[in-house]
Amino acid sequence: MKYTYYPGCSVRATANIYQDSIDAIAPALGVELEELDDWNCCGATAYMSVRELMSFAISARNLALAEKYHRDLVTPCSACYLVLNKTNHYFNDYPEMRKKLGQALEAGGLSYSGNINVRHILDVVINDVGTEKIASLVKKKLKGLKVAPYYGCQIVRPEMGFDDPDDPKSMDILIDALGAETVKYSLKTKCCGASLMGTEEKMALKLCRELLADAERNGAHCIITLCPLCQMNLDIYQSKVNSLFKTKFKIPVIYFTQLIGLAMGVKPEKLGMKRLGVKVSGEMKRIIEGA
Amino acid sequence: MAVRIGVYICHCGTNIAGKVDIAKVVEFAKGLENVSLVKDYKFMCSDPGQALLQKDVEDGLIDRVVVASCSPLMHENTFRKATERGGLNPYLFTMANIREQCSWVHIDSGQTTDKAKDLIAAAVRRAFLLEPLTKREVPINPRTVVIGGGIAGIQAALDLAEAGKKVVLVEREPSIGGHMSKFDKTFPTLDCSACILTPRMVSVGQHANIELMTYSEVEEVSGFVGNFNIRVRKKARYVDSELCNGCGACWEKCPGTRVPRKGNVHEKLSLGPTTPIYMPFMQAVPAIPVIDTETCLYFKDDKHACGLCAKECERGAIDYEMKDEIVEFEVGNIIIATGFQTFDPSVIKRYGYGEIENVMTALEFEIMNCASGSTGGKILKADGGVPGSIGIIHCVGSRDKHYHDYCSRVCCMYSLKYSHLIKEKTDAEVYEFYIDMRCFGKGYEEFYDRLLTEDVRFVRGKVAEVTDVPTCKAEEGKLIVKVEDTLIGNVRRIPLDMVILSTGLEGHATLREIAKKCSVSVGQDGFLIEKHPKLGPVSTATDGVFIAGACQSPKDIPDTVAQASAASSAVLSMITREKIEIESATAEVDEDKCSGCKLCNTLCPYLAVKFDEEKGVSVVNQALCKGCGTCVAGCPSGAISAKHFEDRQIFAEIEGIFSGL
Amino acid sequence: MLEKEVCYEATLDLDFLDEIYSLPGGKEIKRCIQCGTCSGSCPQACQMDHAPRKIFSLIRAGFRDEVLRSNTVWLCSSCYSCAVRCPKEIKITDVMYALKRLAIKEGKAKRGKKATILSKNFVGLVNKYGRNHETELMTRYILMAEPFNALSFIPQGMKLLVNGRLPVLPHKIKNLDQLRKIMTKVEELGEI
Amino acid sequence: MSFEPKIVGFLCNWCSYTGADLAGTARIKYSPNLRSIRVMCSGRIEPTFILKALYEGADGVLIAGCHPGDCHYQEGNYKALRRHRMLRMILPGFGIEPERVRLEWVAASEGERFATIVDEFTEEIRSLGPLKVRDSLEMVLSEDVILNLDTAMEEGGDANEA
Repeated sequence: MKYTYYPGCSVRATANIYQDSIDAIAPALGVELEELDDWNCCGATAYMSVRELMSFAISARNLALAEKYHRDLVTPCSACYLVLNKTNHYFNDYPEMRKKLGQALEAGGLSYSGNINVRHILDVVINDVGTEKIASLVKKKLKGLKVAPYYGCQIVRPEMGFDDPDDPKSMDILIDALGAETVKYSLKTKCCGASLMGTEEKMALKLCRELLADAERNGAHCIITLCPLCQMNLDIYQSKVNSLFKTKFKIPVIYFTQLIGLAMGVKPEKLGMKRLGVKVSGEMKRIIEGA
Repeated sequence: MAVRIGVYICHCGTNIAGKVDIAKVVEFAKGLENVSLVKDYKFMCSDPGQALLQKDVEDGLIDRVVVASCSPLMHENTFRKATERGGLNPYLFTMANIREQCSWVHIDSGQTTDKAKDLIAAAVRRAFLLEPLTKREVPINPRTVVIGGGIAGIQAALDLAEAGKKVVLVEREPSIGGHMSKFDKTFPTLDCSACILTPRMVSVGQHANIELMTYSEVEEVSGFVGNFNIRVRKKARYVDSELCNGCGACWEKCPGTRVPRKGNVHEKLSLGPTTPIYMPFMQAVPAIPVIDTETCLYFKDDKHACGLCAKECERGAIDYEMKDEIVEFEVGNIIIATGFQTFDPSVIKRYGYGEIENVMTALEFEIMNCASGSTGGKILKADGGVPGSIGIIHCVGSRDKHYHDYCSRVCCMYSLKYSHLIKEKTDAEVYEFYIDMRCFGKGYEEFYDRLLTEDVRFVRGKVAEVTDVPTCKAEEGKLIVKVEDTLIGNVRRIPLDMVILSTGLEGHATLREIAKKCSVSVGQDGFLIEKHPKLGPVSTATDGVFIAGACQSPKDIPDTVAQASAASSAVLSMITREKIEIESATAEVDEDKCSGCKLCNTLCPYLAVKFDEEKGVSVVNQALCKGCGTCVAGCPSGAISAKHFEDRQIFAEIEGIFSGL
Repeated sequence: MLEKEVCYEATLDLDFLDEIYSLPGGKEIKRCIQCGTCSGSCPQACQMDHAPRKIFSLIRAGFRDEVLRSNTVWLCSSCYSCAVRCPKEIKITDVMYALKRLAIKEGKAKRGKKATILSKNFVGLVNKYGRNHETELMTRYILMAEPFNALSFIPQGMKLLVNGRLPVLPHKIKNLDQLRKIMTKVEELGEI
Repeated sequence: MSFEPKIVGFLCNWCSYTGADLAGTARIKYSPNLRSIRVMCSGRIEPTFILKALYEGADGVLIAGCHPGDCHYQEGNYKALRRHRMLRMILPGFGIEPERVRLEWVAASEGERFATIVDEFTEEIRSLGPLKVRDSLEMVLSEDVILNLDTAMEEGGDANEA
């Protein structure tokens, strides 16, 4: 299975461990990711607040470039996934928007038909690779590892996703397939506040606290996520949550691709596990290192 | 021969047995006087339960039956029938309610058991004194009278007529059509009211099975189910309906005015001609004018100088000497479909209706919108100008303890319709002031959704007042609506050119009168009371009297038509069975004891007790008597007895309750 | 404006609803039935001057200034919970973006000052490199928006740095020229 | 043992008896002191029924009918109201507190109200204590007197109304 790959800026920077884990497992899953040549920033949420058309135009360049590959465009970043999809949607639904975007692309010698299918890598893993295949690749028993699946906002909302917006299940069944245990996680789609971390930090930290507390309450050893922003928020800012709210959270927040890698027996170093903000310890460490 | 009573105690699964010690109660019942057998069973109402009782009766073991189980309202009929199947008169059965009023409502099982014993003892004593009653049947006259010629009456009459049954349709106004004939469009489909109504009106006018009496009122109703006698007053139209061909020459030349002009417009909006001789509206059925004697110059002047219409009428149909006519006829069933009237908002002083110009009622606005109305369908201010902004105030007279508690059900929808019409016809800004949007019917919410996108300004809040006193320049010469926008939480003052009051619906002024004539009750809300709020929506407590449309509660057209068809099918079912069984538990006068004081004559709500001048005693008409017992309780001579609820039976019950003491 | 005891229609902008309605994403806004699903679903509603539902009623009534000056839009975390649940399928999050842009344009984005700085820095970086450079973005933003608070950001930055997650050098796309042409064209065309 | 009042209820078939049934269907709990007798209409209830109940051992009597205007038989409940007023006037003559006889309107939909009324009335009778002067009623319950009494009620009621 071959896809055009759009990593996004974060995955090449603060979320480089996400990229490491994807690289480590993709061949075994039979997923070939050909990077979109010379991709640029997706336009991102922050852009949207200032310039709408500009945001869509920047985004549209990527879509126009991707069209030459005649394949689905896959991204691991939820924010990129949302923005690229939204661009598609506005391009196709609003004639005026389509016209202006067309003119802007033309200025750069590009054109876009509006037909690129943008997908998230979780979608590919669950629906193209399939849990059966994944289960067959499991070499290391993760029995007893309690995992909270955290989906966040942007892959399930606003309704362009591949899963139920209120109760997505993709990662739940993935965890089962990997032999670990899915804990009940009611807040699985509640916002972590990542987009507010820069501007309204306290409020963002409050949202993080709720998510961490719910995971802890349900006995999770770790949280898995699929978005660079969520991961950074919950991982890197966990100590700040602790100091602000006098809590003692110590919950590793890892990418679902890292969890797949662990189950497949890939060395933790190769998955970027050593570069987490909150290190693996206690029961989780015992389970991962044992067996 | 001694009376032998059989007592059957039902467990009702654990419903009774869980709280009442059945064994103890059985023991207790066995010890009661005249009880010859006591049985208990899991479910007495089940087939085997009924068979148990039936067989004991068949075998001649008992001649009175007491079942202690649920409420008689639940299964009295079931066990009466079982008793009857066993070969015993069904009135020799009685019930003790040890479920709804015993096992289900008390906590302590000891006390529940004691109460069950007392109730059974009471029932046993009552059973001892029960007497067989005979079933009575009366034939049903296949003709029906429908009172009210609005859409409800029209529908009911047509249904019956189409089924081949004779119908007399009595309408108070000069034409049938009711309120619906005054509407321009109907919500939510916006189909033209006249287009869908007129063909039906015409059918009524032409149908061989329908006798139409317009400009007529029911004076008296006597008789009973299957055999009612109706007396109708046909008011004088002063136009001979046989001769008139509806040409209109009379009103065209009429010099008088029924609705005076005021400035550029008429004082009151009118659909038909504004002359004293007029047709209420152009599609009127029958298409025959009437003369309003209050304003007609001929009648106002003693010398009868005018007479112009008579001169103009080629067919000589005008008859100034015409008199009211009384008609009597017999029917088997009655359908009341007298409809509604709209609430008079002038009592709400703060809305300024009648005081401030350009504050109008919904019905006035309705007529203004009609192409055949006095403004030709144009939306105009009192000065003839075009309004630039219009406010619609919901719930006027509804949902308010001062006026009517209830929701009138149609105002939200017709208000939305108005908004649409205004937007369609003018460039005016439209404000809807609502408390809740109640769009419950088919296609209604969708209509609301549509209106939301038609740039109507929805403000949630009940308008506090409408005033013409400005507090700033922009308000000068305007009507100002003061309202709290409850969704925002602050008070707004909104200057407008016109205000429409979405007045609620109420029972017609004559409803109480007609209800009394037909022995139907009027509820606290001013509407007729149906037999059962859920399961008997078209029948009433009086057999043979049915109700349809807005006389029962505020209703929109679809619901009205549905109820009208339901009423006509209920009537058809009566007619088809040809005979009807009537109440056996009636009152009876012991002529020997009657002193002839006539007190009972005045007590009876059904006029069933009449004085027999020859014998000098009062007599109960068994067909009319409903068995309420009011006359029995009132008789100073103790001459009237209530069958099945005789004094001695009730005394016995009381004694039974205390027999265990 | 809301402090006033009585609100006069003349003080309101009666075209505000239509203005928002005409924007892409604003199309369903008139269908709002004020049910409050949005406010109930919003993780930030309690912190807002006006929860989303009320923003929509204010827009409808024409309280333009009140809406644009409120902190509501700046607290929106773009989680889209309101948007997916809205029974009338109003693109609430997109309306929030539209309001943000409008507020910035009219200089009413007081609460959004930081967000504006962040956004502008971000835009600047994309113009410069074609991609975001998170290290530079954070540094610039902190120095501009939170100069007195800069120290408090150090622990998080260090955490990323020591774990090799904060690249020092930016990546520049090859055909930056093409991207700039597109962006220049957008400037020419103007926003919708 | 504490005093448990015995109360007899006369309930009209259409509203109050149905209301009492509804209390049952809704499983609303109320005090078990009431024993009900069903009549078709509250207008059927004769003053002597009440006196009879008191004589036989009731400490209180509850009469319940349809709300004014809702009577199944149009106005039987008004008749009941009139008789009730008269009866309350003569009860003290027998040494009986008029509070022992209560008239209430209970609609078919008012199960909860019915239960509340029974509870309240039971407590009121409990505080009044057992009815002690039953014997005074013996002579009025002879047939002749009953008739005179009922006549007085009816005519007095009329006078009262006027």
